[in-house]
Amino acid sequence: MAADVGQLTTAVEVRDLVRRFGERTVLDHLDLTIPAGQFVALLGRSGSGKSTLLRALAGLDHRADGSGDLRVPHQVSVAFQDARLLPWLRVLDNVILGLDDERRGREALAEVGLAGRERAWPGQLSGGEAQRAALARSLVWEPQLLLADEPFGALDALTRIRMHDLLRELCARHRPAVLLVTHDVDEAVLLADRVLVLTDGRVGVDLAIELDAPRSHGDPRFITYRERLLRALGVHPDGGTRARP
Amino acid sequence: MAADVGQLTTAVEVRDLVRRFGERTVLDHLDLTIPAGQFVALLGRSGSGKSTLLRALAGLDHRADGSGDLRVPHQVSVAFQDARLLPWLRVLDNVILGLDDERRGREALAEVGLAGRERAWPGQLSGGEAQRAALARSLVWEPQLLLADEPFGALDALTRIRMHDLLRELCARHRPAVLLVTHDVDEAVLLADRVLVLTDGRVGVDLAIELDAPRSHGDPRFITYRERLLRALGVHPDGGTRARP
Amino acid sequence: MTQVISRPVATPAAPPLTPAHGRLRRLGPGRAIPGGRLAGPLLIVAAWSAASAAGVLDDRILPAPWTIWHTTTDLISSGRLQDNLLTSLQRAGLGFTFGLTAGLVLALISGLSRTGEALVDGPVQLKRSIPSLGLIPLMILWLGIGEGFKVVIIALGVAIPIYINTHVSLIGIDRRYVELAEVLRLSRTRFLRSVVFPAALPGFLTGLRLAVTGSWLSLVVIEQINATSGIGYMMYQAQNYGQSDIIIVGLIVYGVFGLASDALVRMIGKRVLSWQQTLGS
Amino acid sequence: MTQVISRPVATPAAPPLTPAHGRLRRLGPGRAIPGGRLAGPLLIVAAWSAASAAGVLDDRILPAPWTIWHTTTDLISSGRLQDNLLTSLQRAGLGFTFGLTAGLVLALISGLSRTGEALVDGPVQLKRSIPSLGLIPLMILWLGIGEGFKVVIIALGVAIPIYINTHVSLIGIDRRYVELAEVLRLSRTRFLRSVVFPAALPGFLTGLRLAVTGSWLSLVVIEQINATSGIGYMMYQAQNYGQSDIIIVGLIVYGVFGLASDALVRMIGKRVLSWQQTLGS
Amino acid sequence: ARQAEANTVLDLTAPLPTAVPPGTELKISGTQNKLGFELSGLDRKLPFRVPEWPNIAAGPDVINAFRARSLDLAGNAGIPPIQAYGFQLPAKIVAVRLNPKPIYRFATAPGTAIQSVNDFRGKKIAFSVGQAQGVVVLRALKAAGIANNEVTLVPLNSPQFLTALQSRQVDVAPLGSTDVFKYLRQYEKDGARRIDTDVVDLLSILWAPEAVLRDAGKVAAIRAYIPLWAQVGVWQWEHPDAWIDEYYVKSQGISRQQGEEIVRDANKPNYPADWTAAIAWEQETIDLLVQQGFTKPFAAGSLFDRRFEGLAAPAVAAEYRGSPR
Ligand SMILES: Nc1ncnc2c1ncn2[C@@H]1O[C@H](COP(=O)(O)OP(=O)(O)OP(=O)(O)O)[C@@H](O)[C@H]1O
Ligand SMILES: Nc1ncnc2c1ncn2[C@@H]1O[C@H](COP(=O)(O)OP(=O)(O)OP(=O)(O)O)[C@@H](O)[C@H]1O
Ligand SMILES: [Mg+2]
Ligand SMILES: [Mg+2]
Repeated sequence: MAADVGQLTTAVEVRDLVRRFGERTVLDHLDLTIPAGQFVALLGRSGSGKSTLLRALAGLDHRADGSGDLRVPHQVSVAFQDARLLPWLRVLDNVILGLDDERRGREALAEVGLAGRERAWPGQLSGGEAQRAALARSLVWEPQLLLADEPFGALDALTRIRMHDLLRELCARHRPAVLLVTHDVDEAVLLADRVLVLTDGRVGVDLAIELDAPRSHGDPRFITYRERLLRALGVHPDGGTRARP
Repeated sequence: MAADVGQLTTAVEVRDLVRRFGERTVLDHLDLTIPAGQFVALLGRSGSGKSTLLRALAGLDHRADGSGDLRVPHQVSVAFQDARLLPWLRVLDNVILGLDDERRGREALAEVGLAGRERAWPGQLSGGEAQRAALARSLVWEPQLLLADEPFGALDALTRIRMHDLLRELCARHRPAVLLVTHDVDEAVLLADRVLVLTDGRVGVDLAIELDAPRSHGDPRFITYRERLLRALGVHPDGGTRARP
Repeated sequence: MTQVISRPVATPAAPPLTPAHGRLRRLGPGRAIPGGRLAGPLLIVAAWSAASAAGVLDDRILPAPWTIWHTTTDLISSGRLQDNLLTSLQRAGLGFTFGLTAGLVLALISGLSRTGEALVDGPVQLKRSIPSLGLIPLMILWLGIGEGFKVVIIALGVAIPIYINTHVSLIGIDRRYVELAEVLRLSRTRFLRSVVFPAALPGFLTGLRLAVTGSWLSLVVIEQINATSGIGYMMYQAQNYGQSDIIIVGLIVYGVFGLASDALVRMIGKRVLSWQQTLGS
Repeated sequence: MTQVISRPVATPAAPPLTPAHGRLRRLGPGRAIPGGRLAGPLLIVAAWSAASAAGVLDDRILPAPWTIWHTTTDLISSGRLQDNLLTSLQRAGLGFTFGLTAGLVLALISGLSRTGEALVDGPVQLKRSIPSLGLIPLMILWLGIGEGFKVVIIALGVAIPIYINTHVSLIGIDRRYVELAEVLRLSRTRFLRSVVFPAALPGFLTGLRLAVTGSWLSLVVIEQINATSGIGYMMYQAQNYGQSDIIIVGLIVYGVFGLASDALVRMIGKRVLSWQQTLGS
Repeated sequence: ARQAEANTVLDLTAPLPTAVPPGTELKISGTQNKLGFELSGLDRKLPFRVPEWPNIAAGPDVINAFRARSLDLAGNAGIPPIQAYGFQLPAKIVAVRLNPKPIYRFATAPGTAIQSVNDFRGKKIAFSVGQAQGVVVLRALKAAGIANNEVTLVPLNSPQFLTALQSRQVDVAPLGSTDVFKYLRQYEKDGARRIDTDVVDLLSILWAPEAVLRDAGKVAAIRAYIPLWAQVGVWQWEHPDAWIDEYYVKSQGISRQQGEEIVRDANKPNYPADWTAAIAWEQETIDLLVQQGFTKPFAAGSLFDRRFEGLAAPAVAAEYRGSPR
């Protein structure tokens, strides 16, 4: 089927979301709408509340102090910031936990470059391998909304590129809405339809990235986007080493 | 005292290091010498054995199967790939564990941007905050050798730049030898005197970075270094998105 | 949005939205019901009262709660209950203190060194598989029939669950934390204080819970031998004279003290484990 | 190296190098000594033999090992030991099975729902703080003095440590894993099977270790009541007729079975917990 | 205790020394005993010190305490010395008191038709191995000419007898006087019955381990103690009210009425000048136990130290020296 832009509906609706930890208000009347199928990258300073927002969208903050109205699709996948593999299940069993489709699990593991490690214990994986296994677990589900909290943080450049490709393919195939937390501005511009920067508990910057595929770092529009975002994050984007906000 | 280059001695000596897990040989007769005071960045594919090497240098692989001769200075600090904060100690107590210098601990926490979080439990920190607390813990010791395993992986651009500055200041003050694992090639070229790439269980690339401070991403030599390293990591360095090794 | 066009295949799913918090089934047990733990015992007392009042329960077998209440007030006004309770409390307290110390020290020796384990663990396992009935003659032989012997028997009963639970927690400490302690070059005492103790604390507390009631239970046996006061003695005497109501008062005292001391240990546990993020917290 | 010059202040430290593996003090206990756990009991037997041979130990108080050996072979050749052992094993096994089931089920009810906790936890705590001596009359009234009564008393003793240790592990499960199960929308059974059980397994196994010996210990009391065979019966009779060597044979049987069943549970634990990276592994 | 050990070693057949050396101590069992001495004022006549009166009654506990040297002299029924013999703890009986009136009665479960011992055939009888109650059962069956295999002996501990009757797990059980009265008050209306037999538990004895009997000082002390012990027994008999108030009500915490019942049912003191009957009785007990196959046969005479035979009887009035049975 060809994409029909007019048919786009909403995948995420957040109204007036407030989350507090003790006296600190981490999310402060945040509003956010993500159309179905949109790939959104979420940037923000460390501690700005990105994970808190993702956890709220995942419906995981039973205990949190706050308010707001959150609407999400039924089938949501979450890749946590920590890999969160169950240490007592072998890698494959972790990946297919709750799905029980071994073939699909093996495929997913192969896709993230862990073919042959199916029977390893999570404790025997390197940092990046664990992160990839967790990514595989969130991808086997073919979700309507994928919430990924820095899923590439511990990956080397090449593996990261491969994971980008994998994610792109997945998006092409199933068109989930994606909310991807990342610290890598290039990565955000490279992958996303839209980049958000979380500042002071709200969406401070909301930038649609209008670049054609394949995107290239060298593209002048790419560099413009990149610089705008870096500036929003408080970094002087000339590549200098001593940026002071 | 002025630096006397002729006086440089050795901080790390590794001869013929072999480490195996089951049938897989992760480090395969690796040799490495790091002079005192040198800042070395270690790159390598995910699962290539970077953490294994660091653990060996830290003297932590009692149980590992392998051989080799490792020599390190007496005072070694380690920042683990996982933050590894003790969940039952408050952040400050984690930082000064074994040192018991509260003033120094508060200073270090302030330096990594965690002033005011001294009494938080590790479980209440965000991913990047925990990583910074762990970094603070490794820095309070003024080590002769600092082994840091992706200490900036979970940090946003600005915080990362600040941590770079912090590390540079520390190096200027105490001149420790540093072995920093990172996945960010730019970061490696920006910070290190020398960059290593681990391939097939050995040091595949050993590149001295001869750039003056302050280093800039725009410097053509910087770009050359960057491209060499990316190529060594199997990435086509034109910034294209679909690099295939 | 132009980039959407660049995506080849499917239409984006058009899902019906649900509130985020309602989408998940809660798998944890939810918030604690305050004072809920008392519901069970209160129900039991209610059932007992009802059965007695309805005459279903034969008074000769289990006297009604009010009869027991009467006996209790009698025992209190004559001072007998308090006197016996005080003696028992002292014995249990003393035995508990020694047993706690012994169990902890042995668990540390055996949990932190392989030689210690070889020497300590076997005999402790042996001890705990031998019924105290078999040990009493030896204990009397070595310690006489005075207070010493009683305190030691209580202490032995206390030491076992402390030992087992603490030892298991010790050898169950996550290796990553031990590595951290090693690279920080913690001294052995510091390692114990900052890593081993806190990490083994939950297990130790479970042992403690088993131990506090354990110290009470030993009294029943111990206070039959050369005792002239104590709750166990009171019950033994009542048995000799067929005073089943006094026996039941004794059992209730056991129950109340058991629940109270357990609640105390739990409370302490809640406080010292406040860092824990668990299913039950 | 030019970049060194750009660093302003100190000279690099010129440290004497040490071998990496020797730099750290090992804080963990090191590798397990194979069979080391037997060292303690063997030492005890050795000391016992030595003291008997040297005449330090009064034979009337503690007969020499060879005397005991002799009694044991006598008991075996007459078939008495095996018969009694078999009966006891059956009783202990049956009681153990029921107790295990009850303890587990109760722990699950109480660990996974707050209502369950309110109803179950209090009565269990109450039960465990009441001496079985006090419960025996009630049990006899309800269950008679046949096998049923014996099995129930054993089962009650077994259920307690299973309950406590399992329940504590259940409510101690890391909340992060529960969250994972929630976002994966695991069914409740799946949640139990893949998250709750494995996470609570170490605690359950500790409870199991306390329980297996517990089931044996109950026999001493139980087999005094309407029993005509069993290890406890054999010892009780020996006590009444002054046969101290038979009592010691009984104690040794307890010891051997205690050590063996404990070793078995440990072995199972090692296997099923092979994923654990702990201090002791 | 250590000082006493340093005293002169005495042969077990040597004539009893009369002089109690100063500083001699004797640990004697029983708070009941202690109270009797205090109330009667006879404690002032004791020519030695009693450092403690350990409250130990059960046979096995006494044996353990003897071994541990925590106890020098104990009062028990006839069975514990036989058990001690089996445990290779050499001990001797040094004083005898006879209880010619039965202490234990049989009680029947509610709703059984048992009228006399003769009806025991085919019934379930509570039986405590190695306790006085057990021997009473064996003797009663023997007296009625019932073989052991004609009844079901249900092995129980005496504390469970009452419960076993209430729950009808046994048809008959021997109960002590306190239990019998209480049980009948509660269950007579349901058809429970009391069956008196003339089977008695004849012996109350004082006994001491041989180690104590080799200590000249302690032997002299025991020698001095026995007449006073007999007199205390008589005093209790003659002062029932004081005894009920001070012992049963104040010390044991039971009602005055129950205390009266117990005292009314008690045996009149009876200290035989001649132990022949007592020895014969003990021999019968041994034989009954041998018959069950657990004790090797031995002569009861070896359990008695007859040097003490003539001490108790002369110390009391003639009516308390009555002949056995
Ligand atoms: N359970 C908690 N109790 C108290 N404070 C908390 C808790 N969880 C998070 N916080 C605080 O809330 C703030 C936001 O946390 P969050 O994890 O959302 O940050 P983040 O944007 O994901 O940061 P990072 O990039 O470092 O992961 C942080 O300052 C953190 O310390
Ligand atoms: N305990 C272990 N048992 C078995 N294999 C292990 C164990 N620890 C590490 N490995 C394997 O050894 C290889 C090297 O691991 P190491 O952690 O050194 O990788 P790394 O270079 O640090 O990777 P990353 O960048 O992902 O952290 C990996 O393939 C890993 O799976
Ligand atoms: Mg985060
Ligand atoms: Mg690594």
